[in-house]
Amino acid sequence: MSNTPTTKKHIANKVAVQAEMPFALVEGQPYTQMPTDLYIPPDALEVILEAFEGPLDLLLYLIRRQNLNILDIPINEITNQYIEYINLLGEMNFELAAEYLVMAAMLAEIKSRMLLPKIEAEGEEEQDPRAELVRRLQEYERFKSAAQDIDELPREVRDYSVLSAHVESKKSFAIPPEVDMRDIIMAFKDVLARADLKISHEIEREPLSVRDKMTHLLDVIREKKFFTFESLFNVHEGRQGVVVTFLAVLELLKAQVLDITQKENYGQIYIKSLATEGEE
Amino acid sequence: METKQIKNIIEAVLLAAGEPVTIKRFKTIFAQSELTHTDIAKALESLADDFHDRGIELKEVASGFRLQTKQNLQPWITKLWEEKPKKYTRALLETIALVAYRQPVTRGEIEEVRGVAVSSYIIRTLMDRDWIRVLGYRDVPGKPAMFGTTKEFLDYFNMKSLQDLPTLAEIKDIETIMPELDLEPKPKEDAFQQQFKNENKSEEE
Amino acid sequence: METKQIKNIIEAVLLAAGEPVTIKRFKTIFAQSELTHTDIAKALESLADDFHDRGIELKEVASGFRLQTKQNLQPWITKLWEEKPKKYTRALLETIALVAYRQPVTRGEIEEVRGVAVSSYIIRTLMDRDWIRVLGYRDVPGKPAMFGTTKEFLDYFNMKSLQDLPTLAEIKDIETIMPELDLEPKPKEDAFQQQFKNENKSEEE
Repeated sequence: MSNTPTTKKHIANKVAVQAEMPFALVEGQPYTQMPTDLYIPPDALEVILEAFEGPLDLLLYLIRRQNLNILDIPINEITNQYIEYINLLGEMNFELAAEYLVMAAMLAEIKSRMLLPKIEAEGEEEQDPRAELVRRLQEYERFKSAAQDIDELPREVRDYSVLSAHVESKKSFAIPPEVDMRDIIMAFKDVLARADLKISHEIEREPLSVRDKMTHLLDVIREKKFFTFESLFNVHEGRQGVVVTFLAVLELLKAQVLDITQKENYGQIYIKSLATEGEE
Repeated sequence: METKQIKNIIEAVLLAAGEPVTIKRFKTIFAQSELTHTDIAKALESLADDFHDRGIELKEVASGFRLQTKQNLQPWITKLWEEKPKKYTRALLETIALVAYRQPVTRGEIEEVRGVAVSSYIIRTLMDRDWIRVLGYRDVPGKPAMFGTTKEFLDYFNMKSLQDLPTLAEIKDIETIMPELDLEPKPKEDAFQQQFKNENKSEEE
Repeated sequence: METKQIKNIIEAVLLAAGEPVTIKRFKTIFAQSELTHTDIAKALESLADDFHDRGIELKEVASGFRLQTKQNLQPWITKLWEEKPKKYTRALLETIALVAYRQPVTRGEIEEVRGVAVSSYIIRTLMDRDWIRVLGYRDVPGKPAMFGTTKEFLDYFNMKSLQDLPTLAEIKDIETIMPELDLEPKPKEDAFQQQFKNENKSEEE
């Protein structure tokens, strides 16, 4: 056993009387005197604590530095070392992450289970109390080494640079779309037809109230969650209809029934229903 | 160090720097090899020769040397940043149609026939494309601009004059004249859904 | 178009783009010349060969093709900048390793393997760098976000796909070493490898 009572005492002394008893007392390099145990010079603790990525990492360190088999951890020894380390940190008033304490508890539990005589439960074969810990240690270790592998992959600036040459002008213009004359003619035909329709219906058309329109819009919204702003307007209703529809949209916006989005300047405007399922 | 190696490093440095590199800066890079100003200048010169049949060239500008793409390749390079043409909206087509047939016409008149407001974006797009122009201003309150089509508009559609535009009578018969042509406006796919599809697609890739 | 000319354009485009260029994008650039996918792939291959004795190389990464310095020249290139290349903390590397090999993975799952809490700072840094993204939300209480890696992550680490990741070490079973202990069998198929298999399968299809 490496962590003999002497060692513990040593550490305790070191911490308590650090000012009067610097390391120089032990030939300048006290930590080299205890190569196999946990002794860490107090002023190095902070650095070392930062060097560990958590309790699993610390445990791995304890196991690896003593060339122990991860699959057959001497749980008693490791637990003692671990707890000693934790105590040491505690004495240094380090704010220990809770995970370290949880691990200490887990180790203590495994240790006690190892000490207890095996109870042959009926129909249940007892599992090695260390199995879960071993699994977690291995799992952590493979990702620890995966992280090292990733660190060694060629990466920008450190191992290669992406190349570029100067370009005189990066200016580019959007290509205007192709237009077929027939499309224009058809558009004209449509607009004329609509204008005719508008004239003949003008007299019959009843004034549209904003309220009516809101009701109508709400019907539309219920059917479709997303639609274009344009699609709300019916050209046959003429200018007045457009104005009424617009006012209705504004009212609904104010009531937070609708949301309006536009992805880019001058882009298509979309209306989205804000009504949730539950409200219906 | 071999000349070949020096040139390789210079080329890589020029392309990695992202800005022009001076001979002085090259000297610090080659500090250990103790290359002189002349050595570097010679290597640069030789490198410039190597590029004569390539797509890039070495150029000395005020702040140093840089590699740049050759001017004659510019048409291909600008295609990198070209946006795909978007189709014109129905509103725009109707607007250009009304300008063509009813010129000189004001925005208000177009709106009156179409029954909806004409967005400034449409007017600007048509002006940017040089298809419409301001012919003058109507002498009524607000002095609205009167629009008409341009020569570029006629050129695009292969017409000599506005007389070549189909007459209204012809338009009414258009379906009988050209039945084989699919003149019905195609059901427009909703732009939003289209975008959605593309997004899904790229995720699948 | 001559092969030489095609290669020159490709080289210039690669150097002008400022980001990796896909073959698909090259196809639109060469749209008028009607080059096929194969034509472009061949030209790229030939271009890559031309670079064998030069300081630069053509590399295919996740988002496409790019030109980059050869690793052996990088010591010279880094002299261009005062700043030393960034080092990443182990916490960050372990987190990105877990996201890379276990995606889609939640923060809780990462914490479980690492045995410590994952700081929000690390997640934010990885998101800001565009190395990880939220793939969706797991349908369990709290709806935790599931993270996955991005093309940018692969690009940065010089990889074309997740298959280029170093192989993950295997887990040894405690049972095989100490059979007398009669342990519960624990071998779980690695989710990542499972996903890999699926991916390979779908790509072959």
